[in-house]
Amino acid sequence: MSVRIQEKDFDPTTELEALSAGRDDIGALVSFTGLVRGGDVSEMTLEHYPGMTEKALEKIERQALERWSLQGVTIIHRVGPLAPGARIVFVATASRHRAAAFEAAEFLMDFLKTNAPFWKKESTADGERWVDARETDDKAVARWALNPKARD
Amino acid sequence: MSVRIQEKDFDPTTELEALSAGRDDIGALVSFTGLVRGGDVSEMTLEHYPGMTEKALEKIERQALERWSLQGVTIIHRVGPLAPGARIVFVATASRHRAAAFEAAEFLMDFLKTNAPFWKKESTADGERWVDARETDDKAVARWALNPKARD
Amino acid sequence: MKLLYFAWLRERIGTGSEEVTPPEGVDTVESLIDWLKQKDPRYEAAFAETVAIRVAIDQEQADFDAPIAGAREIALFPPVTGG
Amino acid sequence: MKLLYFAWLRERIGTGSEEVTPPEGVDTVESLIDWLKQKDPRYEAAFAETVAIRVAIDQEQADFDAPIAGAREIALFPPVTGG
Repeated sequence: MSVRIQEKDFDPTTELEALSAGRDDIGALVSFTGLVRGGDVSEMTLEHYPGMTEKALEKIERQALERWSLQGVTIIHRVGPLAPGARIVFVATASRHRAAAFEAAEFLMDFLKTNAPFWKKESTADGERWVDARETDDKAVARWALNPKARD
Repeated sequence: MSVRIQEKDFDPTTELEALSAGRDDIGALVSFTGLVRGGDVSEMTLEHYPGMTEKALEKIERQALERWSLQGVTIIHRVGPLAPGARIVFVATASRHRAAAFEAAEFLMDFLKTNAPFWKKESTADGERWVDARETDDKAVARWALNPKARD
Repeated sequence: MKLLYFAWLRERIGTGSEEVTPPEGVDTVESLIDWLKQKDPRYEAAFAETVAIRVAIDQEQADFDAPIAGAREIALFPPVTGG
Repeated sequence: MKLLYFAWLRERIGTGSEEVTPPEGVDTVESLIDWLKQKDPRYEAAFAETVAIRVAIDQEQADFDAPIAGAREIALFPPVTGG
């Protein structure tokens, strides 16, 4: 399955090579890796809704596969406590050409940010706080409705 | 230096980790990896213009750094003979937020495709042939002039 | 039916999961929340701002006026912040 | 000055690099190409379709009407196809 929720870290090279293993019709691999930002944050803890999370990510993946010509998609999201600098999320797309791979990866991240049931809690010197949803993420996801596939 | 021309392969994880090493202000890493497609192609050979290639890539990188808020950029292009499935080019961007990282990576690839002096020759059962420039690449690069930075 | 709470909603209510049997007449998500608020001040505080609450019925996103009849699992949570 | 050729232009001309001393009056890229074409039929064939030729003067992209006075290195090549 190309959707995984896990506590442990992952390796971008391994994931990219898994997408293209045993085939030679892929010209473009795009990956997004999200990292935990530091600043006043000493630790980030990811909570999720087991069961619904997998369903939501698989639905997002299906939408991308319907919309673009892709040879593969990988979505990995870590849960549990994570230190600043740690990898937290990974999305990768494989396609013949780069435009589809880039667009689909952005689409996956935009929908993951707004539709997948994860919640971030930050630990700081002043205590803990739940991260607020960002309005810019709602705007990012809205543009995909206005903007049917432009390039392939 | 974040621009490299080399015969040898590279490792995406190593390159992504180098971009974020020792800092915790990066939230988004985007990478593009180009692979040699097979089909009737048994080998691809990359020729380039030593000296000008580095200058051209460094100029493209500078343009991206001026246009987007980025914490780092890596561009690697392989030269010499490459088998189908092999990694041929790698572009990675680091930023606080994903929109800048995605846009800058696409920009770098579009300009690399049209402005950096590389030439591909394909070997097939029928002999060798130089790859023709693609009109869609000229269109891809043109949209950056019409489309000043939309998001950050 | 099973109710699930996540993130600060879970913390304010004090549990992540509970079994409830709403009385007749409690037939939508909205009326379910109203019923919970009357049961205990913890719910009153947790659901004070329902604009900041999202709902899923049997693991599918739903609206506040969605019917809850036949639902096995209803989850209530703040807007998601993953990625 | 040094002339460089790449890809199929290099193959058609039969060399990747040569030193030339153009006569007076050969002052632009275009006139340089015309002069080469008169020298030898290999150039005539290689430069038959100049619409498919790009030029760089001292490693910077240039146009066909660019002056070549003072140039150390002029490169002629097909449209690029990297990436």
